[in-house]
Amino acid sequence: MSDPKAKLSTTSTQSKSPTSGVMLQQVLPFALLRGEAMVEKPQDLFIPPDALEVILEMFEGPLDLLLYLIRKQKFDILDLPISPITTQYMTYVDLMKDIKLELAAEYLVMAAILAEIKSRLLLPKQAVDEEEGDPRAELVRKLQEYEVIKKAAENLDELPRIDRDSFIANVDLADNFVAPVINSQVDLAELVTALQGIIKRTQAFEHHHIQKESLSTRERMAKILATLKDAQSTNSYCDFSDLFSIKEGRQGVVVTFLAILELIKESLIECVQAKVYGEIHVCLPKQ
Amino acid sequence: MIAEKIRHKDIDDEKLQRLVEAALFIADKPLSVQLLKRDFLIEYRVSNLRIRDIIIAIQAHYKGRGVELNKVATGYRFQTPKELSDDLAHLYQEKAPKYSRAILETLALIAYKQPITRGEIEDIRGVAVSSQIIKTLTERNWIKTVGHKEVPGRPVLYASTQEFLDYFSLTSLDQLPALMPMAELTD
Amino acid sequence: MIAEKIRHKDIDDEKLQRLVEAALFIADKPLSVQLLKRDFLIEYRVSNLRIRDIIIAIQAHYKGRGVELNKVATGYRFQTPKELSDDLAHLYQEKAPKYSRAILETLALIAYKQPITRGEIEDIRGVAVSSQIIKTLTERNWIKTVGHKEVPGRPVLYASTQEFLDYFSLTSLDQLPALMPMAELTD
Repeated sequence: MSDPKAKLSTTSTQSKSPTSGVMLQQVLPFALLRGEAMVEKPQDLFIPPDALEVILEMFEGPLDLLLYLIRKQKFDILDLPISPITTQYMTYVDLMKDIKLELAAEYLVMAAILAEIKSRLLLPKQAVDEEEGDPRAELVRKLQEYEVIKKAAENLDELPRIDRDSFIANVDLADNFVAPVINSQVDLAELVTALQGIIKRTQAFEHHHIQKESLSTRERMAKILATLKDAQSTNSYCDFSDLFSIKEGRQGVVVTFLAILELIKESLIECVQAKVYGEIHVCLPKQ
Repeated sequence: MIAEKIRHKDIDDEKLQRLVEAALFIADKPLSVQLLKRDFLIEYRVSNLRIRDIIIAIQAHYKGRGVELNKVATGYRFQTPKELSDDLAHLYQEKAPKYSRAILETLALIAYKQPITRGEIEDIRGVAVSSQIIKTLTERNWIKTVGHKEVPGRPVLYASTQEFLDYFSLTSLDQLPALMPMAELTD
Repeated sequence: MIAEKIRHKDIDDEKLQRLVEAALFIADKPLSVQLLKRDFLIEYRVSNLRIRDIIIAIQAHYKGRGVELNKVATGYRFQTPKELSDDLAHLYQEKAPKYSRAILETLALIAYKQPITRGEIEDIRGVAVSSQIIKTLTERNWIKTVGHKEVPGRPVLYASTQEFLDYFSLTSLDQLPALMPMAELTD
């Protein structure tokens, strides 16, 4: 039922209701508003006029308003005096309507309930079905139940809250902190798919011999280059024979030999023979 | 995703205490013993009991200091003690969110009467519960749906969350203030 | 925003230390002595010198613990000690994005056509190979340079590494899958 525009403000109150102009100048606006016609006036409405709207808006609903009336008048909730409560309730509801507060339908439903209880209480005792018991019972139970929750909400509001009553410590990481990166995973199939993608895209690729058989040669080529790079960095060189390993057998020797031939063909290495029939030195090309 | 590493390294109490303390300070949420083990101590061989002892030692160490180590629903976290609230709060007063009575009453009903349907909340409060209220509470992660009530229309049932407890620095629902007793209606 | 209040209240050292410590822990930025005074100690009569002494006391207190109070350009802030960075790193692991097609194609070409220059890769792929790709593959230890090709510009030659083979559980390049039916590959 809350209307955000209907906030506490002198100007809005004035402009909203023709009666509020009167209210503003009076200490007891409620009595004046209702005039002599009013039989019972709430005892507690010593409220600054411009606050009236806000106060009325504060009610969370008909149960809340009823509870407010009961507590202010110090009525016994278990022995609810229906007649005066109904009168006061209606006064407030009319007032809400007067200052054009958006009135939730629940308020009118409650008014009807109160009127009904009142009428049943007026019936002679015998006419009331014994089974039904006190016609107020259901309303009283609801009021009590609501009051429990209203109080629980108030208690909840008072619990220490983060960022209001307590603040959470936050500490920065050290300047040298580096978040480690988890490498993403690749499987062999993806690698093959990537290469097949290239093959499909480009004709040029077909001129390159890529086949299983040549891979051992290619691998050996890379190994030889790495060996020669190491040798170069220590200013030494490799003997041709050092590149072969007897342990690899005939197959290995052939692969190494093919790799060396391929490297020479592609000018990736140089073979130097210092003297006739001397050892052949293998090295990376001089700059 | 991350290959489970074997907890093999030993760690002495001093190092363990430093590490647990640091972890609790930098984490952006409360840390349970399980979380501490999983996220910060994965390489070390350390028992839950030992971690709990270390936490008790840290709690003792921070008694009377500028922050204290509190246990809340989802774990432990460092926060400022009650005694400093007034001195610290004025700076943050404007930032502290305020909640309407409608929100607090709805939240109270869900916390105390869970699981509960929106219809049941409306029944007790005597007014409609706006969707905005449910949305706000859901977005704050204070309430969640926990199923449907087997009545016509199968309305959604709401319950409170661990984050709700964390926010109010509670460890469990038992710690909520007791409901006021209802006077018995006698006839 | 906050009206300037008169600094009139006295505060003892213990309370001052608690308050300064709490402020430093909850602030979202480093705090200078001035900021501490303005934002957290406005109600108290306390000198800069006293605040500085308190800060020194706090720094001493946190020596060797899970956090330390450091002075940075704009003030003081709590940070985890450098020594703990490795242990704390677990929580903050970042997952690298999945490798792009460009990276996979480059890697495949280096694996199957090694040794190969960047220019040759570009020729085959028909697009430029960014330095970032080479960097990523080098950092991953999957490729290495094995020399220069003796053509103008002496471009670097790339080959795959032992780590590359290990990663794919291969003992040698022979074990790389054959690409296509041979007919398609021969001209």
